[in-house]
Amino acid sequence: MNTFTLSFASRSENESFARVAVSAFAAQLDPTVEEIREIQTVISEAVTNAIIHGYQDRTDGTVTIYGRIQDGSLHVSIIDFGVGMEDVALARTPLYTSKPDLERSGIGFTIMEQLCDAIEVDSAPGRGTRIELCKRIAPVMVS
Amino acid sequence: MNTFTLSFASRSENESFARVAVSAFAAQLDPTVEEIREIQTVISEAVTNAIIHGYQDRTDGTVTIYGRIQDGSLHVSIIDFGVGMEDVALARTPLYTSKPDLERSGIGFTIMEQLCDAIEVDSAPGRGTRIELCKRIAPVMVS
Amino acid sequence: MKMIDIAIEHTGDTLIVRLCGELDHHQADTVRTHMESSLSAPHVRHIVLNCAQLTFMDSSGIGVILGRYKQIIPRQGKLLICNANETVHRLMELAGLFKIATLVKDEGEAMQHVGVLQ
Amino acid sequence: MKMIDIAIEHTGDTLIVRLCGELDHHQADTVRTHMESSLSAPHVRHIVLNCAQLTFMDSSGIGVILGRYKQIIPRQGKLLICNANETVHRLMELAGLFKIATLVKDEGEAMQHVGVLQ
Ligand SMILES: Nc1ncnc2c1ncn2[C@@H]1O[C@H](COP(=O)(O)OP(=O)(O)O)[C@@H](O)[C@H]1O
Ligand SMILES: Nc1ncnc2c1ncn2[C@@H]1O[C@H](COP(=O)(O)OP(=O)(O)O)[C@@H](O)[C@H]1O
Repeated sequence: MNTFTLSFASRSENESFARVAVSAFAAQLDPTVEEIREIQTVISEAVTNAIIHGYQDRTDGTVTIYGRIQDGSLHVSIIDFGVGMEDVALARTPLYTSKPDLERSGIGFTIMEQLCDAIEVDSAPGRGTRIELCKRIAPVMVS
Repeated sequence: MNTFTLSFASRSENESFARVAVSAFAAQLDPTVEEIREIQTVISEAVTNAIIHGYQDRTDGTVTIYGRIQDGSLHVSIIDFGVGMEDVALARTPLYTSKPDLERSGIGFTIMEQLCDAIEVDSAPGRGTRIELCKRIAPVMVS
Repeated sequence: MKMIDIAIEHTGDTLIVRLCGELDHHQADTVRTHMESSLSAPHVRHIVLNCAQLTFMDSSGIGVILGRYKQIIPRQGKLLICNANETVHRLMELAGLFKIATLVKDEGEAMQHVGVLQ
Repeated sequence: MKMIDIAIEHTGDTLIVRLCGELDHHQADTVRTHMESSLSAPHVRHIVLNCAQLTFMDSSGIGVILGRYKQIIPRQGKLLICNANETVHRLMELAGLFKIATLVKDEGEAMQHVGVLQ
């Protein structure tokens, strides 16, 4: 089982860094171009949320990503220690956004749900948020 | 100042992951294609050394990379907690390799020295090795 | 780090916007600013978004597009989109963008559409 | 994760090896194995390395090339290299590879060279 941990400053210029890094790790599963783009998209959504919602655009926060490859699937957790969420169900509602003034479209969670095989959200107000994503690339290997 | 920390298993398939990740971080300095390739080359050398020399091809070790961008320069440390080196001066001698049987060419350090602006090597037998590389990309900004 | 290039062409009452590169939250401001300044010309009504060179976009890009669409609604303007890659297209679909925008094959078909609308 | 492709063509006593992709420590074994199996044919003397599609190489690649060069020395073979990108070329220079190998413009020039050597 292969794993990595990546931590970086909560700066928006790290959004592209994060999605390229995770997709470079996932390259070991031999994904299609389309799958690579999907991975980059969901990582971009989760990391952007950590920066603008979790840390409210403060640049002194830390975003951490744990990744692992297991049974042909990419498992990724994106973690921030920011403001957290009161109501995860509301947050996951399609088109809901707490920041319409920032031209947020409110479909970040919808995209993560649609482009991944599983998603778990763990959040507590004042403590932060952990998003766990699982995306199958190769057919599951019986080991 | 922007920073990151990346840790991953000492597996050779992570060599390409590591060099792509670091060069994606360095993209913020707007490097040329040539500079990106140079960054990828030196990271590949240092990470490969951590895996085959530091951890002697064991896959249960951890390689850690610290990166930061400061004054137009990329600073990267590549760290392993492997066997370390008795004699760093000998190790850095061009063409010296302790593993000629593995078809090592002994020019990893020479390449790091030539393609970077500064390199520091810190190693202790039984404790591990830390390589610090600095590569200037943009002209130094007076702040 | 220049991840996105924006070329904007004015043709009559239509803006042709060609995006090249990656459109994420970090790049959203740049795209918004450029498009807003072009939209400040009061005769501009329609927007044609050519995504042929857009290699990456996430929901921040959707937000920028919807924001500009809202600016042309009072002008009875139309939003036309062409040449998005598979992933970008799928994202636009997920976002319901094709309920308000017209999907066209290319810039030529887009210009025919807005011509008919004159 | 297929990062490298190797195409090997036999022409008389010469191997033309075309590397496509990234040659690092992780890929070195693949390249070594392929080249060694072609070199097992006893009439093969020369190696032409076409690096036109080689996007990345580090010192592990240098090791593989030197290893194969050692195999053709007893056969009075020559190593010829062409079309390396700037960074790969610089690496080969740093490694002193051009002291033992001949730098040629392309495969055509390489074949002229080995033709003359017959
Ligand atoms: N990491 C996070 N920390 C705090 N709140 C979050 C986080 N991620 C998402 N949220 C909340 O969930 C809402 C919906 O998120 P999302 O579907 O990605 O849409 P958007 O980012 O466009 O607002 C956000 O507006 C925010 O209130
Ligand atoms: N991380 C490391 N841990 C232990 N020894 C190392 C490490 N990096 C380099 N060395 C020693 O330094 C020598 C020279 O390294 P290098 O110049 O990269 O050549 P090569 O990797 O081809 O042997 C190695 O052969 C090894 O003995």
